[in-house]
Amino acid sequence: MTKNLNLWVIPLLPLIGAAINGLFGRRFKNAMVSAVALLFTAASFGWAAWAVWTVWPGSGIALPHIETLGTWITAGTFSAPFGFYLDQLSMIMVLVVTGVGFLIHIYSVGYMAHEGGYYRFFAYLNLFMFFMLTLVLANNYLLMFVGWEGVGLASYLLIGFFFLKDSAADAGKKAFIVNRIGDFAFLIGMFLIIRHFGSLNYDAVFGKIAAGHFTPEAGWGIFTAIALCLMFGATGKSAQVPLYVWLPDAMEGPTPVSALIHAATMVTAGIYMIARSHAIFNLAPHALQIVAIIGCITAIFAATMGLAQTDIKRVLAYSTVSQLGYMFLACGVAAYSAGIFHLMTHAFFKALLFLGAGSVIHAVGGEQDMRRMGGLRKLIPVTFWVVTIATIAIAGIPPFAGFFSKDEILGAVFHSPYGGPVIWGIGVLTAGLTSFYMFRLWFMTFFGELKLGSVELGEEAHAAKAPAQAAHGAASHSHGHADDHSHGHGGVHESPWIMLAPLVILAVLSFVGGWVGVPQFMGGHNEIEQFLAPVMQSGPAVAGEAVSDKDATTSHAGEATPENTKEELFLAGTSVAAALIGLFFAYLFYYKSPELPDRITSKMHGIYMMVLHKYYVDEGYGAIFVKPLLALSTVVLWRGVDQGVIDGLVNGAGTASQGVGNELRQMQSGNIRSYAAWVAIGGAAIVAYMIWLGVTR
Amino acid sequence: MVHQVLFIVFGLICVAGAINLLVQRHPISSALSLVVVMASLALIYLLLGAEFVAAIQVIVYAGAIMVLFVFVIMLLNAGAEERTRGSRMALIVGVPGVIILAGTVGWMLVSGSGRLGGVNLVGPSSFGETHAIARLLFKEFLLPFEITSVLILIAIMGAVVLGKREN
Amino acid sequence: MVPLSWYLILSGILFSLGVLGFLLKRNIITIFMSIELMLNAVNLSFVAFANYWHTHPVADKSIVPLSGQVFVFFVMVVAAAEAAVGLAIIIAVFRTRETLNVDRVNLLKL
Amino acid sequence: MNNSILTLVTFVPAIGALALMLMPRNDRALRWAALIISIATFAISLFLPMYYDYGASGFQFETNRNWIGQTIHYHMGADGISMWLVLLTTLLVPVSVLVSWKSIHDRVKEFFVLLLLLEMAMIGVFLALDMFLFYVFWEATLIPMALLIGMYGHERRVYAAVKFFLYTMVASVFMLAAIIWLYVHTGSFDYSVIREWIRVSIQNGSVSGTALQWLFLGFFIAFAVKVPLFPLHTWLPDAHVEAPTAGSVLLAGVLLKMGTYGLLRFNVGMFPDQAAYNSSWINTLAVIGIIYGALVALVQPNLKKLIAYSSVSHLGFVVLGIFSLTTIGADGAVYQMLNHGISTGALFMLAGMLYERKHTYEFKEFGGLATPMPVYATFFLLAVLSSVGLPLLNGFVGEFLVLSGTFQSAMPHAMLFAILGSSGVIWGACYLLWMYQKVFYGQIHHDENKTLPDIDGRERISLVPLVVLAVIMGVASPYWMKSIQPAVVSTLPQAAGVKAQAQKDHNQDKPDLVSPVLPAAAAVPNASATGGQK
Repeated sequence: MTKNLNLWVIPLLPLIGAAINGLFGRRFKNAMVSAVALLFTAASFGWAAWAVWTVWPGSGIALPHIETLGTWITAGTFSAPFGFYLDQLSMIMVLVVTGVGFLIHIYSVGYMAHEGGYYRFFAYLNLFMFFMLTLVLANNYLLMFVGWEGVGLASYLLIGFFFLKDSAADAGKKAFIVNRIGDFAFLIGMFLIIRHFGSLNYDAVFGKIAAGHFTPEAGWGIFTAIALCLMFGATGKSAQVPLYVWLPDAMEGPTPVSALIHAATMVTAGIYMIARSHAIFNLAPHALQIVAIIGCITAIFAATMGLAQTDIKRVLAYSTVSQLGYMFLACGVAAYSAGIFHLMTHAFFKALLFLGAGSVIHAVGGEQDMRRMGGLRKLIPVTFWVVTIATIAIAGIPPFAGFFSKDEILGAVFHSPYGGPVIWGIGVLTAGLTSFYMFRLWFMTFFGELKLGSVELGEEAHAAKAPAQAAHGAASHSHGHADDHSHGHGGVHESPWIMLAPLVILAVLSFVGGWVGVPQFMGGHNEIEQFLAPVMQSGPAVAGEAVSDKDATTSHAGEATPENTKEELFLAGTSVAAALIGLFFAYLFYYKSPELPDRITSKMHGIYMMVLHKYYVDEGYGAIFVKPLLALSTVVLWRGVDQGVIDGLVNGAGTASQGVGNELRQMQSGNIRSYAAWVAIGGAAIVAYMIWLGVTR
Repeated sequence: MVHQVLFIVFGLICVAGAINLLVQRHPISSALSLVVVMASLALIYLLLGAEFVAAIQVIVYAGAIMVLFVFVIMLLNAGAEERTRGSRMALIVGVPGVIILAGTVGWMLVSGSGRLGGVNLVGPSSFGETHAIARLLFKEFLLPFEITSVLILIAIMGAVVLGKREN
Repeated sequence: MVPLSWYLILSGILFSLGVLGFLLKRNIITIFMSIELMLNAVNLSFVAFANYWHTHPVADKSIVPLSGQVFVFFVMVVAAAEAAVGLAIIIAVFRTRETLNVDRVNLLKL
Repeated sequence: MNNSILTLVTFVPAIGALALMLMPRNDRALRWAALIISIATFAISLFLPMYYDYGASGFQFETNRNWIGQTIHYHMGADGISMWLVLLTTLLVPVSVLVSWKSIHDRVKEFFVLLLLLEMAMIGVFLALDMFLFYVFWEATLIPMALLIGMYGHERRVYAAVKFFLYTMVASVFMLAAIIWLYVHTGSFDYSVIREWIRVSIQNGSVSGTALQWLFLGFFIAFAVKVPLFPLHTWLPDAHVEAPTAGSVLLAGVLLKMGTYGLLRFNVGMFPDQAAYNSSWINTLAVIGIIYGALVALVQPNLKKLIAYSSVSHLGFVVLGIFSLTTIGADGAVYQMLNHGISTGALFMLAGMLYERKHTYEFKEFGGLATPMPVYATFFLLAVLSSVGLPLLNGFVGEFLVLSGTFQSAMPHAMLFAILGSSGVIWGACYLLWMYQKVFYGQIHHDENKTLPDIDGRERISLVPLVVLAVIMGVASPYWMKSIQPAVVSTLPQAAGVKAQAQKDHNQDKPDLVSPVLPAAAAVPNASATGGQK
């Protein structure tokens, strides 16, 4: 008995919230705006929870649960419905999106209290929720593409929220265009799917694959093509190596935006898409190999860049890119459930870190540079403890969530043919680097002497960094640098409870989150793995690696054979060790002898500058793609072809006819003798012609 | 044989007159040289047995038209031509034009002369008698004859109108 | 027996001289006379052909040998008419422009 | 069976124009009269979708009377494609009347008379089924448009008007030659008679392939200039920059569609084999148009020129869709025609409103306008997003169908064209967002920008229908597809229709993946007479 869950209500509620705030928000007071926003997000979360609860595996309702509302596009042989698809994977995603989203909404009420354009912010936030939920709940690739581009639009609007600042507007535009490049590849992937499966609906596509018509060898060309296109689309959205450049710049947006979009939900869309189309990826072993490699490169690459950053949000941004690299790596080795598990835990502690950083910035009046912070431990205790939990979680130290999900991935990588010890080694190294830069952030912000707190610094930060003084919209309030208002100059103080409550909840989740997936050899029975099993096993097993995938899960779920556990324990041990080493170095560099890092950086100046300037990738992209493109289109295309060639021809025809006319005018010179001459010539010509006729005939 | 000698003599006179027409600066002398040309032509017509035409030539052309010309020259008291360096255009276009014309016609005639064959001196009154011409004129060519009369009438009226001095 | 081509050559020469006169001379009357010369050259070839057809009869009945001479007659008529009207025009031109030099008669010059 | 609805729709604006001429020169009354007439026309044209029989696929509401002697008929009819284009026209005219409320203050009467005459001619083009009548209306659109540009434009208006006029006139002469050639051979001007004659004569080989090829080119050149296809497009930016706002809206909204409508109806409809035969180089031009138009738009210093080049790029998609000769592609092309009319019409109106305030289109005069004019900025953002092709807005549906149709088309190199075409998606985002940022974001550099008035009631009324329609067409596209689909299937060569059917079966039963990526392309019919479609 399929109960009609009206899944379409979940995405619709935030859309209504966005519409109300968008259209009438100008006239509402802030309280009313936040009330509308929170109400609709909460309702959506409630409905989602209810839907998940009713469809929970034990409830007898067959999963995946599909509801179609009506056809959206139909032409010729192709049609795409408004369809919604609920199965274990989308259950997790919908809960994470609405849950974390709701917490961040609460947080932003406090955070954005003094910002201008309050209604605009919440309208965009709700709009983002609508698109993200459409993406997660869609039952076909086209509707997912709607969500896909929609979140791109929402991130464009939210990153460019402080549009008075050119850097924010540029960052927003950069994000949208880079995402669009990814969407281009996704579009091609969809066309390939239409061409070979006739439809984009998941059940149709996966049904045909599951029907076993395809042996990996026979159709590998097509599947690799589709998988690669989808993968390239995912790199655009989840900021992987070639297309990650937009994420660090996206920090121009307000911090809650970074937390929601660039940590918890949007960037994970790519991972969700790959996990969702695992059936295709499983049949394209080469594509999986590439996914793994890209994931690994991104992880290590971003981690190194995170080391040198001084801006607190940039560090977190690079850490997000690095963690996404982990998830990509997990998907690359076909351990999709491990990827999703890490996605979930990452959503908790990364959102917490961003919000924590936000409350730190909020406390110190808009200051983002870590070098200017220090010794805030006692001034903002709650934030301190919450950020500590998150930092330990992300570093991957056992009882916390991060350890379990990261270890799950590293374990899967070690066993999988696509992973292998080399990539596993890089993974562990990245884990070490992660813990190093996270604790670096931790020490620099909360320990050391109190550089902050004095009024002058607030002033100096205010003056030095506050270019945008222009009155902003209705708010008469003058504008601090970046996103934060210079809170009252009374020095450092703890954020209001409305901001801290979500932090505490997230902290609990970061702590508890990991226990869902405790692996066998540690006594747990990895509930999340079993929970996702029906989804992940529905497609064909990964080509040529069927066994290990099975045994990876069986060894986890199955009996804890002695040599199996010993090996697993060894793996877990190394990753914990890496985390602790990172902690120690951070402690050494930034707590015991703060001058040490300067000495090291002065020695390895070249490398340090490289890393500081993010390997000059942005400038490289600019020089390779953007400038030549602009030059080409200005000089060659517009001036050259358009005005030069084509207009030249057209106007040339005009002037040519004038010239000929002018020449002919000479004949009518009015001089009788020239007329006589022309008559004579005419006569001669006729005579000559007649002679010629006579001769030739 | 006689025919050739006479032909050459009168031909040369004719050409000399024509050249003189060009060379002379004063119109009256070129008019007179034209009269010489016309007379020599009349004689050539006689050579070809066209007595009536020769007579008409002398009477109409030499007698009437040339007299008219001389009369007008006298009337207008036209002086000698000025040496205007004038349009060199005529030189540039005229001379080569004429050369081409003469050249082609000449080449044509010379190359074609073989096929044409000769014409011989015709005895008196065996060919171009007036009555034959008259019969021809008033039978086959009656219509052109009437038209030419109308033409003459119009010409006269034209001349009168143009010549009249508005007073 | 004089070959017909000689007559035609003579007529060609006269005609060319007429054209030369027509192009080179500056006095309108002289130009007019060279036109007359051209007409006479044509008459000559008419008569020459008339005689030629008489002595070498042509199969095609439509050519009447004597028609050459009748044509000469018509040419003369036209020449006379033309001379009359032409001279009247010249007089009219002279009356208005006081010159016979053809280069000055250029009201049409732009 | 002579249904007079079509004659009514076509000639009400003409009668209105006549009435306007007789009215005294009171500007206010003239404006209101013009508005009422155009809204009346729109109301009448609404009867078409109401009484349209969605089952039948042929021409409906047909009226066929003798016009000149027995051979030239006044034969009008509407099918799925032309009906919606007529509605687009009758929608855009009242909107352009509203937009030119304040911007036209001298010679107001002539302006509105020309506008209504233009509307009559445009509707006539879409409804005419007699080739002679079609040509008459085709030329009739030139005169009012050229006058509109010439009399009411900006600095270089005369140059632009003459260029526009000559470009179209010279090209359509070739079409006239082709029409006459066909008349001589078939004895009639009627579209379906000619189409039938061509089909039959191909079968029995009585007409040579080269003749058909020349006819195809004759029609093609006339429509390619109007579309505008790549090398023949330079008249568009000049005409747009110099035209008054109303002129631009109608020029972009409807006149460009006459070109693509002609390509679909006449080039593909009457010469299916030649369409397949020439599809590769035409598609190349279309793809070049897409990328070239976008790249050049990227660097335009002038707002209206940017929008003009964006039209070149968008219509490249339409031509790509038409010459993919697949049902999906052609459906998408027709739908994209309607979308482009709405989104670019809106963009031009917004540019016009900015011109009323700033009297210039140069970007350096704008900057940071979002602060003084937030409502205007929102409308502009919606128009930009619809033009960029954001899902749930109308642009996406058209573009997606065109590209997926081209992707599956049997024409040679179709997949390459589709991939290059879909790169247009990126360029579209680049230049439109670049423009949006230059106009709306960042600091306000010019002081007078601070006090710019936001858009007032009248301007909002003219924008709301277009924006609402953009959203509705993005979400509820099956309503339109229901009527477009049969019309397209009957226009496209049967082989394509059959192939689309085969494609469907091919997917349904056993999707053998081993089949080469490009199913055996329709054997490119050699130029010889008998080389008909397999």
